[in-house]
Amino acid sequence: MANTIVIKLGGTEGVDFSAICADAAELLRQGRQLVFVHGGSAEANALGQALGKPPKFITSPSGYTSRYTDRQTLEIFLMAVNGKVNSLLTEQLQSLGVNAFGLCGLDGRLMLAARKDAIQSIENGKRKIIRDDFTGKIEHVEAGLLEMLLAAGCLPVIAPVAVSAKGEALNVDADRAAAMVAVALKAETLVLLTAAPGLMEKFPDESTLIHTLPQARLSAALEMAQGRMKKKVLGAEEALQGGVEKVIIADGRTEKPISAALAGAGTLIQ
Amino acid sequence: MANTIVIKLGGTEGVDFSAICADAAELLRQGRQLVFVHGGSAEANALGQALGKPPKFITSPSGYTSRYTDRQTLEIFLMAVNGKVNSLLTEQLQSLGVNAFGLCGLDGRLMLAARKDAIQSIENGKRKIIRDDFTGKIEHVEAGLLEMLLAAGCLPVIAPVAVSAKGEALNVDADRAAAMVAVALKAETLVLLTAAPGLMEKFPDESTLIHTLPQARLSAALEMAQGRMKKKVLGAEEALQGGVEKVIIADGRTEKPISAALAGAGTLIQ
Amino acid sequence: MNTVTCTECEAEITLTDNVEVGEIIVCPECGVDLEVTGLNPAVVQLAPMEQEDWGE
Amino acid sequence: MNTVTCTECEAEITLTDNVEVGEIIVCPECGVDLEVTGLNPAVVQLAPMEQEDWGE
Ligand SMILES: [Zn+2]
Ligand SMILES: [Zn+2]
Repeated sequence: MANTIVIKLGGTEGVDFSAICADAAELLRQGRQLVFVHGGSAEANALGQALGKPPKFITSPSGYTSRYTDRQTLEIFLMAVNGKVNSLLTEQLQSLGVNAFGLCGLDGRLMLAARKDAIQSIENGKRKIIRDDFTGKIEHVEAGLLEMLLAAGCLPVIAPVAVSAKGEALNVDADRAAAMVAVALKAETLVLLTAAPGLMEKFPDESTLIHTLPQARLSAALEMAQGRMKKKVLGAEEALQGGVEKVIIADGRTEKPISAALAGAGTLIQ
Repeated sequence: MANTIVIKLGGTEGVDFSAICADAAELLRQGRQLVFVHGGSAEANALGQALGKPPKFITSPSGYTSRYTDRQTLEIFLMAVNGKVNSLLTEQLQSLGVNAFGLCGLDGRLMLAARKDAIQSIENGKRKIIRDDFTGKIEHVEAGLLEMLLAAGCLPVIAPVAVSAKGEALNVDADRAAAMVAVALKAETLVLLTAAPGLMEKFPDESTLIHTLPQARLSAALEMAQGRMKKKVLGAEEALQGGVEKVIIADGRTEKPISAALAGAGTLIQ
Repeated sequence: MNTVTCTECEAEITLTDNVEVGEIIVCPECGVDLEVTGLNPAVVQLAPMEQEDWGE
Repeated sequence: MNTVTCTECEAEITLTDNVEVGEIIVCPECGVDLEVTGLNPAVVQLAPMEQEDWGE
């Protein structure tokens, strides 16, 4: 839908959820159609710590770092992401008079993902394969469900959980989930809110903020991006390739973060 | 909808979720329309214990015992009930090929409740009022949302969380939530699955199982019922008064608990 | 010494020194339950009725 | 002593005594990565490719 804006809210990187929610309420009054996708890895890590099950990261032989999501970690992830972040965000929007509707990829098979079949790790100098990992890569988003909720006057609030072909719950990356949702809805704009003013030429020097980036330069930007920003650039690339008109990576710590992004703040990629 | 059956699944009272899910899959193949409502107080208590915030119960001057749900307890309740019980039940149904859709009363304002404004308690011999309690009594169920999900081929799985007029999340009783859902949907049957064979004349003597109970005898049954069973009888009364044809209180620990209840097991109230 | 006026019968009630906000006192004249909602100055209102448990 | 056959080049490979299920060995003939999926009897299969992180 040409009028639709998909907004990804970062976890707890200093991003101001209440400012984002208030801004969303205003944009809805102006007739915009919004969909939220949120993260939650920081909340999941904190809950895991509190329950004596700290997050486990695995570095592969060639240097990729993966969060290892075994069954117990998956259940903690579901409690933190579906039960805390999603429910509290939905509550916050409801208290502002916005008819939010929280859901995740399990619900009505909203987001179908391929389960990662193996992780390589190094233990005591040996290369080993770990197979009980519950992470996935989204392959299909059931746009009809979201369109049904939008038509019912709801603002869908989506948690980064998908369902496998076998019906298992999977931890998925929220930036890339937001990109896949934007593509499925044929959204006009994807806004990735984060705790930085946008993409920077020389991170973390904010004076090197990139204001506009043509799609053709994305692969160069991917080389340049640091840490979590890499996933945002990947998400931006997937969204544009899938037909989304523009992607904005913008600051989620400001007064009216969505409106500011739409008015030109952050990095516009198209 | 005349064909609809609302099923309440008890928390962790020995009720066999996998048998219930398998039975539901079979009933759906036979053309039945189902809605699940689940509990979760035991899961919430366990999570609270693990996080150093054990459940707090308050006894009022005249002897009512209430679970005290302050803000922190509410957040633990949301994690346990929305994030764990609801997500895992939805996952289990999805893995059986049932297109389950998990939601709670916050989502699209599915269940609107009055927030309890005060609890009376006795502390050091003084009678006191506690006002930061987040429990509620359901006043409205938005049937249209459930009908929309049913029409989309989904099995709604509802967590016992409602929204207040101000948009706050509230802990609500699952038996009575199930009754309100059944009334709103004009369901034919409400099945309350529990860890007992049904209502007993002399609890816990199972040989005194009551097979049928006319609606007129419900107030007498309410006097007789013990503990949690009181809420089920209250729920049954609310459902019948609201136009549900029959309520069955039946054993959730058996092979095919729903089919058995429909075939005459448990206590039939009508 | 804190005094309050009963909201039901307008009796003057003297509060004890150790009274707390949130405490329920009984009016000695009419017997109604009053909730102490403030102490400086002292304020009372009709106490909410007792209710059964609503939550899960 | 456990021996296995490379699934790619059919070379006979002798496993060391301390080999574990899940371990990746490299075929000395063709250089492919093989995952040990069983030990009694010893079985290997082509190891899955390394992948970037997928989760949140
Ligand atoms: Zn008085
Ligand atoms: Zn070989």
